[in-house]
Amino acid sequence: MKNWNVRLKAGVAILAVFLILGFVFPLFHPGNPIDWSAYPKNLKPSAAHWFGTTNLGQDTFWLLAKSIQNSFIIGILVAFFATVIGALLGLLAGFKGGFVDRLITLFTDSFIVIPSLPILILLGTLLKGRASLLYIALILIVFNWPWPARQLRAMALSLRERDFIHTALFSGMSTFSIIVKEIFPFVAGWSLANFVNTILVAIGSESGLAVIGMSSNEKATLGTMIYWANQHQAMLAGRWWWIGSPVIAIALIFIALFLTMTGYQQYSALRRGK
Amino acid sequence: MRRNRGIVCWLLAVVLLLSACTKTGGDAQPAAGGAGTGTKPAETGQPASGSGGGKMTDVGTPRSQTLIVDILSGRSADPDRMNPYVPGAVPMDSGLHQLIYSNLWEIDTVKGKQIPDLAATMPEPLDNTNTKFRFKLQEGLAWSDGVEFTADDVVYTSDMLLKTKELGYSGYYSSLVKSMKAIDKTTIEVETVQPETRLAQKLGVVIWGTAFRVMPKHIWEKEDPTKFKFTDPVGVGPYKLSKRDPQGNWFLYEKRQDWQKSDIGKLVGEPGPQYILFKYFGPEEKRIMAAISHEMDILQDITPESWDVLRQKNTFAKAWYENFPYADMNDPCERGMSLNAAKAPYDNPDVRWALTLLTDIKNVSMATFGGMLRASPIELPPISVLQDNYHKPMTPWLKDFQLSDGYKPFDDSYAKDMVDMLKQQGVKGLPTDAKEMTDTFGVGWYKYDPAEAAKLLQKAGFKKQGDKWLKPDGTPWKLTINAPANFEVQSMRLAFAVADSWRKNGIDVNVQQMDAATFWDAESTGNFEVGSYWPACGLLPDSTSNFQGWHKKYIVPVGQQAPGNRNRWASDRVSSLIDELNGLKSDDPKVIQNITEINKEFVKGMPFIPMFGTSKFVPVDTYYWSGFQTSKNEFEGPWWWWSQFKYYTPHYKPTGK
Amino acid sequence: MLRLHNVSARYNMLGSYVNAVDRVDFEVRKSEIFGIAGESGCGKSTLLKVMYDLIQYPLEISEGSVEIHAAGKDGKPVVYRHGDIHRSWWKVISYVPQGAMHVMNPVARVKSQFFDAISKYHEKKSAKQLEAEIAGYLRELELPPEVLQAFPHQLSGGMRQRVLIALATFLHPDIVLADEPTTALDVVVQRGILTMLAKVQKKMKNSMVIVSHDMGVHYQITHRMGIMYAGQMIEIGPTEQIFESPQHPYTKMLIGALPKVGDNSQKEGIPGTPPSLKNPPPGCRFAARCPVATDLCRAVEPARVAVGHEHMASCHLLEPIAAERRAHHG
Amino acid sequence: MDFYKFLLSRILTFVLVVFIGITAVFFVPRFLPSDPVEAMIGQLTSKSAFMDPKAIETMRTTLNESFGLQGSLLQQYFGFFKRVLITHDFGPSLANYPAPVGELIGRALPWTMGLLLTSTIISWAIGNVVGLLAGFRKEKAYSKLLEAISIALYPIPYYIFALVLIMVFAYIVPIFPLSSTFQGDGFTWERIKSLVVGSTLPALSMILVGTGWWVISMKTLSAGIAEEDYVHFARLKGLKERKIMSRYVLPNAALPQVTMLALQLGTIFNGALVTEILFGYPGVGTLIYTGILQADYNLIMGTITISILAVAGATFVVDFLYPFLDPRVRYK
Repeated sequence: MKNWNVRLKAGVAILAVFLILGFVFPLFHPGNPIDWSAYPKNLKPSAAHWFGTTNLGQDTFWLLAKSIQNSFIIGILVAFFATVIGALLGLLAGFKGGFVDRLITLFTDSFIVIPSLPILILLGTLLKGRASLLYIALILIVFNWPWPARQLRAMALSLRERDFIHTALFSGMSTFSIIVKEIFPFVAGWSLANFVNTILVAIGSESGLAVIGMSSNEKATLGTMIYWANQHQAMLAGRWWWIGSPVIAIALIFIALFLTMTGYQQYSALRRGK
Repeated sequence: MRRNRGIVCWLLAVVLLLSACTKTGGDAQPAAGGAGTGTKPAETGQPASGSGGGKMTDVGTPRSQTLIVDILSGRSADPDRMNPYVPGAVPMDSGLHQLIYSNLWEIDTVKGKQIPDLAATMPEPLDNTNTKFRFKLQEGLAWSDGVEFTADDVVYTSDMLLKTKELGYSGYYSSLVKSMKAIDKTTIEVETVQPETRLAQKLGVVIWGTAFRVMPKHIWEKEDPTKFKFTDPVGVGPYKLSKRDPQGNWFLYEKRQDWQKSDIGKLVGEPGPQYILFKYFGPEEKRIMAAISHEMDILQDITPESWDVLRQKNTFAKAWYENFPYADMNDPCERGMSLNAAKAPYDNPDVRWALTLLTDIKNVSMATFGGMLRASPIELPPISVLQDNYHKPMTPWLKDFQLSDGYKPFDDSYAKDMVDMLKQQGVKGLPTDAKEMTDTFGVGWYKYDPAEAAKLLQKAGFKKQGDKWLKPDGTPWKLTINAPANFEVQSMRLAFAVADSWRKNGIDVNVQQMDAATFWDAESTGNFEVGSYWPACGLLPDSTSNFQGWHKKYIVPVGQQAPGNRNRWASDRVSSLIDELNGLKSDDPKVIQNITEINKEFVKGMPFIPMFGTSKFVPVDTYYWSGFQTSKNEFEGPWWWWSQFKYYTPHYKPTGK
Repeated sequence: MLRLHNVSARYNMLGSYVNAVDRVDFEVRKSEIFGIAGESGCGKSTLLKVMYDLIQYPLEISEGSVEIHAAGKDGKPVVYRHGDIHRSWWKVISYVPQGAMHVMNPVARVKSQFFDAISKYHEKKSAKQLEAEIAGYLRELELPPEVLQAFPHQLSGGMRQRVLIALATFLHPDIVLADEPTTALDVVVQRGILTMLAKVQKKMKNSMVIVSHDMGVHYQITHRMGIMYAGQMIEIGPTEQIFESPQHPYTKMLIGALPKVGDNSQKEGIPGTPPSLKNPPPGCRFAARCPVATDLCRAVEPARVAVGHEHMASCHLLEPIAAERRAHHG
Repeated sequence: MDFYKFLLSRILTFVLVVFIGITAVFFVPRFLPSDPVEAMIGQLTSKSAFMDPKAIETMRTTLNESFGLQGSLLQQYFGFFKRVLITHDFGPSLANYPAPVGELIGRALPWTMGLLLTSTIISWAIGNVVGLLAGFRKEKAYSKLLEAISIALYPIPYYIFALVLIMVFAYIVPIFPLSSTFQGDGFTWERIKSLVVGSTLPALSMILVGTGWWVISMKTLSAGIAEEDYVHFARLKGLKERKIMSRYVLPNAALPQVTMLALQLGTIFNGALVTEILFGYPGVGTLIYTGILQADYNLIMGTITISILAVAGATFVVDFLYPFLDPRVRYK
């Protein structure tokens, strides 16, 4: 902690605030924050309603807290699985080469060339039953793993040429442990960036789907909050507390993740003594 | 070479700009393209400096002579396609059927009756079989390319529809009309397949428009009607298409020089605007911004929140009413919850009634449209004409109406309660006397009574576990409401509001937003439990045609396309009442009696929980144009996306700004 | 030529310090090959950085100074001190980096990397002329001129090393620093590189500093050498003398570990590891691994004493010998 | 010889990738709960309240015939390939019948390509420069400022960002028109002017929001490259930092970014939708969207096939170019 740089400190601090907001605060709220007409509508921020109330009679603060929770869950689920699956397959392909590489590349490329948004909309339409958040997360994972896979395959290809990998190979290490121990440290920086970005992509895609009515608009997420605020012209009507809070929350979460990521990179570079 | 061209362009631009600056100082001619002179809009660029003085639109017409109208259905993918008969969507409401195409019979929504348009008379039966009719056409009308309009055009259109099976409308038309022939230039005789008592309603306009649009024979006979694009549409209406955006965002119409020979010129008078620009500005936010900055004169279908913004930022903007509820409430389809009577447990009227009583209608109204809604307890929309004919006369019956256990569900204090509730929220200009309240908020609705609903549910075998309901089979009661995704805002919001109300009472409700194709498909094939559909329409006191579909003969199993009766609710009494209605003339006093009886059956069975009439926020900007219809100047309803738009145009006058 | 006055250098590691070079004091004379030996992690490379004035955060010089005495353009002597030695880079002092594989830009041709370093000293010459000169010089060093057009990965390890040496010596600098020039090369190539370095030095009559953990390299090519241990230079002297009569126990062990002709016994490395430079132990830093260490060694740091002609070492056990010698000579 | 083997295997991959992609896209919409014909009938009958069952049957047959939807799924599938490969035709659009899909796409594609290709490449370039500065010259104030701006803009949901741009530049300070009207035809001054005026805001919005990811990616890459020995050695050569950045860090860090750019072309089709809706800009995005909403199979297949071909083509080209950009990679 003592030696953390400003970026790392700021990033972790903001993240902590959001995590507390999303995962601790909702525990203290008795009702369901998405219930309509629970409070008088369109109140400006005050002591009783920190972020005011919405045109639907919800308390914006509690709604935001719950939304942050759900969006975080989607974002982290998607980013984690997409990055891990992508990294493993990409590195495996790049390092193993040959038939394995061909197969994985073919698979990755086929996924990459399919434009994701139309398919997301299509799949959204396919959902006849309940568009659960988990399902949306699953679809987003399906569309987000090929990116890191392709990128990391390229990185593995050039890493493969390096001496130390040859050394590791001749010393009889297994492919998997070479990937994990020798190659991964070199691509960890990029993977972290991808992880952070995928969190944002996931939150963003969900809100994109929400805007066209394809997410589950009855669940509180940052995306659906924007959707409802837009539906009720919060921006033109000057209800900034409603439209502003999810937008600023998304921006801050991302900035916090970014600061944490770059701060950590600086910190670990220093620790390695470079 | 190319370099020189660039320089020339630059010089030209500079010269034009200079000339524009000097001219404005001199004697500006604001009415350069006055009525009838037919000045073409500036052919080449530089619209801002084209014809001296006055603001110009971005399509190069003087703003003071251009009426700008919102396009309800948005951008056209193929703006060259104007053939109304090929299946699929033609940008009909981007001015095409409002200003160019004309129909045999139009509708006067204020009086609630049909009026002749291209036809001069209503169809007269030739014998008592009700299968042979004769009507006359207007004389002295001409197509916008100058060719005379005659009975041949009508007959040609009819023959084409009967012959060309590929046309989407052909199937329906063939089931209706056996043949049509011209007796002379202005007389037509029709023979129908079945006995018809309401031919004018089926071939003319009742709501919005009609599928039977008369096409010019002299153009169409040379084309293959299944392939013909009709890129330069020709009609009998008072305007012609002058320019269009290749991207389909706008269509510019110009008044015909021979407008006297158009249907409006003959029947009403000279249209006011020289140009009418139908334009799509984009999503609601942008349309509002355009209206605030006086770039759009007529807005279509916005949300109450947007109207609030517009009202506060543009003092020239006017809605139907001066004060609350602002919106026009005379839209001919009411909104509510459609229940699928073919699916358990919604096949049980007690369950349907329980859901009705679990609906906190006042909160639903607030959440849906901020309380700017008129409630309807019956199967007909609460528009003025129908309120007088049905809602009000039926109120005593509704008050006495009892459920099977003797419970009286009706509550006539809805209007008064809404006024009180809105007053508390600081809304001004609310109605004060009882009649005014009823006219605004409706005759009343059903009580919000979870206790009685619980009784009904328990009777139907439901059990309450904690605060959740279990279905008779012991599983939790989960329910999906189908709702439109991003069209029909009111229905969509209503679904969420009702879901909120039901959810608070222990039902696990999920709202499924669906795009148009899936949404309609689910309704017609019966793949829904509850849907925010609108199967209750009506405009004329004789709403027989609107009830046709509820006949039990149209019920098909779930999974199949239903020709009608999508709720799959079988009522012998309703069916026999419909059969009886089909044999009656439209003006027979028994018609209203029968329809009232049908409505009583609907209240008892509740296959569709009627809730609200549709509130349309269709504001106008009185900055450049005056004479718009409002509640104070009600020569027509504000139906700018209907084919009767052309009837409004003679009332509109420039303000001179 | 190159003079280090009692130089200490340390890494500023997030508030704590790693003293990688501790009070090192020696000079590199004209026309000699000076060797720096020691295990890895003993501060050899840092010392090289200090000599080359490559002082960048987190490395800093905490005491002492580095000086280079050279002849200026007009023949007058010029002195460069640390902090501005970089102005003399490539012309006066040049550097052959460690790890020839990674020090070349993988996506640029050898030629352009050559040009990057030297073109500013040959502004008057045209690129073509300069290229011809370089090609000629490479031929002298037994490198085909085609390597200029090649990408680094297309060259063998030995060729890359030659290219780097060529780069470092092309401008005839007074001093050439070479960091582990033969590491990671096979024995035959090693010999070739060393021969080449010696040849170049002989021809140019400049000074050369060779840093290597391999005592064999020093034996083959250096004239004088210093032994580094835990940041300190614990013995310095003519290479021949050091190999003949190593004085410091550490030096003895290093030399003892070398294979000798006719000796087939199994050679063992020196047991144990060097101490952490973060918190070096008091007393002699080698004490923990020294087979003959006394309590004095563990408590008091030994001073540097002369143990022969131009031969000095730091060890408590040598002090009496040195004193005796002084008396004897005196 | 190696090259031809490489070429052959790349072509094979290209064909396979396109084939797998198209097959997936062919079958997914056919599992949609809606059927375009039924939906169309449903909509028509809901307007006129009821229709004779016989009339519906006639209508269904005629519509199925004109839409090419008869036969089993498999027959339709082979029919699709036959039509596309032999007659190079995607058939008529169902929602805009009888306009051929090819014509609709042909009309929309140049717009999408023009705007999105330009703005994607511009944001790629800007993002790489800013990311390079942020990763390699992180101590400079201007690097920090540029990085801060692009990182702060990036996470704002595009819809909101574009709307704010419109509000600011077309409503509060009306520099640009609220809706873009593209005037004139061909290569005239009028047309160019209206193109520039109409495309500036949409392009600006895409560039500003699009830069962020390139900044992040490039920053990480260049920070990693800055640690490489050859960069340190370049410093020892006495090279100026700016030169090290442009000659040593940039070419190495940009390599992965080139691949990424090719792949990013696919998202062009995604990004187009909101831009088109908000700015009233013509293009493929709305075409795809309405195609899906109206279950217009032919249109969906047409647009997505084009998109698949474009992205697969771009990756194909990048695979070929890569050995030129990175001498370490050989054709194999």
